Amino acid sequence: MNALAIAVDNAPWQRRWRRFRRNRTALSGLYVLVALIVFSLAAAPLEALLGIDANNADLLSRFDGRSATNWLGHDELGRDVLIRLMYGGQVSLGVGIAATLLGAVIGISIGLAAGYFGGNLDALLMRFTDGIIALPLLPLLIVLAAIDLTKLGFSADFARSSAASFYRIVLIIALIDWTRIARLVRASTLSIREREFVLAARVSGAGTVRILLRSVLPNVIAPIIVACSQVLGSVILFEAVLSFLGFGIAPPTPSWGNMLNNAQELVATAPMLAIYPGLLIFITVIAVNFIGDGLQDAFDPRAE
Amino acid sequence: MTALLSVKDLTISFPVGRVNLFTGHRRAIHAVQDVSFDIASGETLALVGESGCGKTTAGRAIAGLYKAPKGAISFRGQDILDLPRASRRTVRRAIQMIFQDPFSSLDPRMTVSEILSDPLKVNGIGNAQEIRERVQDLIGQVGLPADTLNRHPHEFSGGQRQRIAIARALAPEPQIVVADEPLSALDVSVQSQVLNLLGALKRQRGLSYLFISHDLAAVHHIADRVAVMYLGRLVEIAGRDALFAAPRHPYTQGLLAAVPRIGHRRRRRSLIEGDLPGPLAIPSGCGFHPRCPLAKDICRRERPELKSHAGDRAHLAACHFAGEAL
Amino acid sequence: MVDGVSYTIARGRTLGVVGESGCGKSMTALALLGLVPKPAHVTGRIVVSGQNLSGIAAGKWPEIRGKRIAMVFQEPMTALNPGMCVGDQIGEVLHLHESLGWKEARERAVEELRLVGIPSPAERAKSYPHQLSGGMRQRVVIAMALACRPDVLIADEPTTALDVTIQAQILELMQRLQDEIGMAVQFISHNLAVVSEIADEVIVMYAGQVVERASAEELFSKPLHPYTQGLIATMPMIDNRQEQLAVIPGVVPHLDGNHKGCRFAGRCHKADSECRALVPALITVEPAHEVACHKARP
Amino acid sequence: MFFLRRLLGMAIVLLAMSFVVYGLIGLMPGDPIDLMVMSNPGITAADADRLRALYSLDEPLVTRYGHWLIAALQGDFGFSRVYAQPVLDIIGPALWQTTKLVALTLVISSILATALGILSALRPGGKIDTLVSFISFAGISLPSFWLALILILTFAVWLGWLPASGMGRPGEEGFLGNARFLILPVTTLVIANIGGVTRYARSALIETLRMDFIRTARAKGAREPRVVLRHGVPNALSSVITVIGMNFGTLFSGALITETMFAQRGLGKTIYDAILGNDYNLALVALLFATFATLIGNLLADLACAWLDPRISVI
Repeated sequence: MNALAIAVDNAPWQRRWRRFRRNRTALSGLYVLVALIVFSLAAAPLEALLGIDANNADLLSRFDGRSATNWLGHDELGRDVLIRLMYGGQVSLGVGIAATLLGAVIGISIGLAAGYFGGNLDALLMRFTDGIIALPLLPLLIVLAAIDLTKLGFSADFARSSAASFYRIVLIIALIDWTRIARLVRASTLSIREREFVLAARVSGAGTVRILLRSVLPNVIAPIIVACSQVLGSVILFEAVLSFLGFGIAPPTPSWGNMLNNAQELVATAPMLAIYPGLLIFITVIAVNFIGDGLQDAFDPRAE
Repeated sequence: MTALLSVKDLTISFPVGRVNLFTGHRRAIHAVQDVSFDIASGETLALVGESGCGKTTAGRAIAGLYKAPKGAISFRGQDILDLPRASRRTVRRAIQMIFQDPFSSLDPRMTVSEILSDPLKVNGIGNAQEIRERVQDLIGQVGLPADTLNRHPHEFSGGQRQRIAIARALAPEPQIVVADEPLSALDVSVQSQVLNLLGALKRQRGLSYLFISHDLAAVHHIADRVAVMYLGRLVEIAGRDALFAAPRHPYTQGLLAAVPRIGHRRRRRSLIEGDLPGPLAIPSGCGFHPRCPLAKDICRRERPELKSHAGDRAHLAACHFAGEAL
Repeated sequence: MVDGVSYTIARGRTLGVVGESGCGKSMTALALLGLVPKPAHVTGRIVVSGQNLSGIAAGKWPEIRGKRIAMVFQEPMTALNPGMCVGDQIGEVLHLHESLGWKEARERAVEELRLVGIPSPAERAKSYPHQLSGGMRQRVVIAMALACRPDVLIADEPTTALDVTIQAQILELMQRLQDEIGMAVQFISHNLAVVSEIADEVIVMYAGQVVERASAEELFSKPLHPYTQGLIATMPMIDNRQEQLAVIPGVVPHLDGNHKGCRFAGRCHKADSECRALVPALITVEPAHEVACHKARP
Repeated sequence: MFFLRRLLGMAIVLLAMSFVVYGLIGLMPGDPIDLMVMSNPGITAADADRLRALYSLDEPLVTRYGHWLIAALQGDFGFSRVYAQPVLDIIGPALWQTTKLVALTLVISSILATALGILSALRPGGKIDTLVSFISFAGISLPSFWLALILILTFAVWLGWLPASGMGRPGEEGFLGNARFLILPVTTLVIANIGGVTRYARSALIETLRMDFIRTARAKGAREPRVVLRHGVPNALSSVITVIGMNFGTLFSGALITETMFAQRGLGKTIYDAILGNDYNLALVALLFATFATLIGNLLADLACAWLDPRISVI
């Protein structure tokens, strides 16, 4: 191995972090998001602590108010609202992050290929991406979510399992959320490709793979992070609306979206059941969007 | 004397716009057309012309940055456009390039040491120890201290960065360096430092340069021979002194007259009227005729050949009237 | 950033301002238009035809800009509004300052285009900037600047973005227009040769200060400041080729507030302890030749 | 040329879309023949097979799609299973309902968003900018179905000012009476839509105001309002319109949600109900119409851009 000492340049990341920290809304977004993650992960411990089972339907305590062990009261099936909100957070955030990462993998591959190789491949891939962006995506997602997995050869047990509904929603959201990442990666790649240091690497004899991994990718990491943070918010909203419409996470597994589904018909009798999950979605998404906006400013190449 | 590098009928075109729905073709602009020249060992050939004349494109093609240009480029008699994959890298090593903008030509994420060792690693030159020594040697040769190596490009000024870029070009031990406007992004007070460095390296290493520039004073300083391009074609090529003293093509004459010089106040300097035509509207016949003060009918109809006039075999010009008394 | 810069330009004369990037020459120009970007601020006096412009209310500046003092910028590609036809852009100045109606203003705009040598000006007036070549666009910018016959024209690197043959055309155009209109011109450039050709008087700036000032002939034949001498010596000359070029060692310093002594001392071969301790004043050493150097006293 | 190419592009998208959705529908739960068998116990297995052959359901996907496409190109989009009507008879009024909703939203939100964007861009970081930023982020981050729920709760359940759902009966209360049914849906959709466009208008204008020609305008002696309104805004507007155009798909997705929440029979709700009710042919055709409408919206936005920005040529 060529063991030349590689000094990692931390300076740009430190500068970006400093700029990010100066942005108060972004920083509070970050605190809120961390708090929400902690809140979600605390579900099982709190459940054990209070000695209740949030999945246990108890029709006798339907709509019961707050008590020492049920801090936010009971839902229409007599389950504990708070613990279900916490578990729902795990699902909503989990779907959001997983679908964003999967979408990022697709988007980065397509964006890099289109941007670096250019020409007809670029034209084709970008026409495809723009085509997808222009489509009315929600109905399309509903069609995808309504697919009967048994017709694709999966066992009926798996198709009905909550794991299947999780994987399915991650996959179908990833199928449509990569477009923004792809466009951004393409644009950055296109400008990096024409930068003279990439030309210099080619003149010195470096091959395509080496150039992509060593010269191009490290220089498009920043826009990728920004794009992902901006996509995450819309992914969480997509999960919520699909679950709400009954095409996402299948009950009884709670997600903030499907908790609202039940609450909708009861909005006049038990409005709080509708208010809590929606408020959590709103707070999560706005925190994520504030972070995304802060990252964009912090990573702005003009500020470097 | 056999040429070290020989370029014959080099033509490079780029497709523009969209595919025509009916013919399936795209329009092409010819950035470089039928350009031929030789560079001898240890010689500096300057390629001059205004923006869009194709000089940078020609230089990049010689450095191997375009796939399959038309024509032939041979190095020591070997055609380098048609090399088997295996030997491409070893032959290509001999031609390196310096770019215009030292703020864009160095990867901001690498240390100077990585920037200089990368070309060595890619070409499989030396083990770790040898690479380290080579890199230290290189940075010394371009006049920078050894502690430069652990730092990043953003810590240096334009002139220092251009020195680093020169060291990188020298790393694979090239015989020809294509220098594409190496001065134009630098402050006036450091341009001469870089010009002197290029001159010294040439003498020490017997390098040849293809020096691409629009700055005729710098060209006059560094070049042995000068080739003038206009709209993608060579219009004149000659030894430096012959070209500057007695330019034969009216475009070269206009170009030289337009160069501002210290101490020449309020003289008539623009012999050439009008603007450069767009790349999609290249005029018929001699491409220069719409701006040429000498243009006659024949210039609109026939394209003049690049050939020698009035005895000087090393002085070629592409003008119907280049042989006439000036 | 810019510090203690003083100069005067007579009507019909051209002052060349020479210096490298970051020396403050463009900032000086923006100060004359009241356009210095925040958080910088301007102190000192600006007087045009006897009227003192320093300290006038911010709301009065628009009446000065384009009417008394006009400016030509470096990049003709970006200096024009891409969404407005060039006739309207020139007409706008006349509309603003001479209270012409739009119709009249458009007609005058065509005349201005003719004045700057644009062929078939009536049709060109309807063109958008992207339909014109770089040289044509710079002519439009000049026409816009001169439409109200200002007292002072500031040209900030007006030919730097242009090719040599176009540069020659624009320089000739500017000289012809100066002869016809008689405005004073402040011509800013990093290119000594261009300045030597067009300027009557020249000031040389280094790191925000004027280091030398003289008539163009005097300055280029008998430079007194080591920086000016160095700049001229480093230039390759077609008329006088030398194997080895002179160099100015080092780089332009980054300015911080508490710099002591002559700002060029770090790169100057004549510098001694006096230069590093004391800021040299700009003093007249010969008739009409001022220099700010401890070592250049007669 | 431009038009030809765009129309060709639209045709390709619609064709690809119809094929993909047609294929996906085959994977949906329930089989049309099974559904018939379920509703009519008298059908035997042999009858079912005959029916399958009658409806060509035993043929490969591509063949079946080909038949459907040929019929569709002749204007025959088939029948709705649930409504037992030609799908076009159902889609027509639904499309009109959605168009009303979307057009109102588009006009209101574009004007509001552009105005807010300009106000923000005048003093980036100032008080107005901070407020507008917060409002836009809130708009982007609100789940619109929840917003609808909250609006229903507030204005219909608690205050009782506006109807919670439905679209009014034609002729009963006149136009204004019917318009009352549109207030909450349009409000929901405007709030959901306005944030993104405002953010974009703001950054486009800030970007424009940094350009050299803005400095030129100031150097000419133009005063600040003129600089912004005459030189800044027109140059920022074309990119704002591009974004509005690209948002048509999102807007339609929003329409699906609001129509469902407020029980308005628009195109979105028609698709949703059709999928829930296994009325797949209706879902397919309605989705194609929705796509077609979105593409037309895109095209109109591009034409508006070309009209505004002389650098973009349509020919």
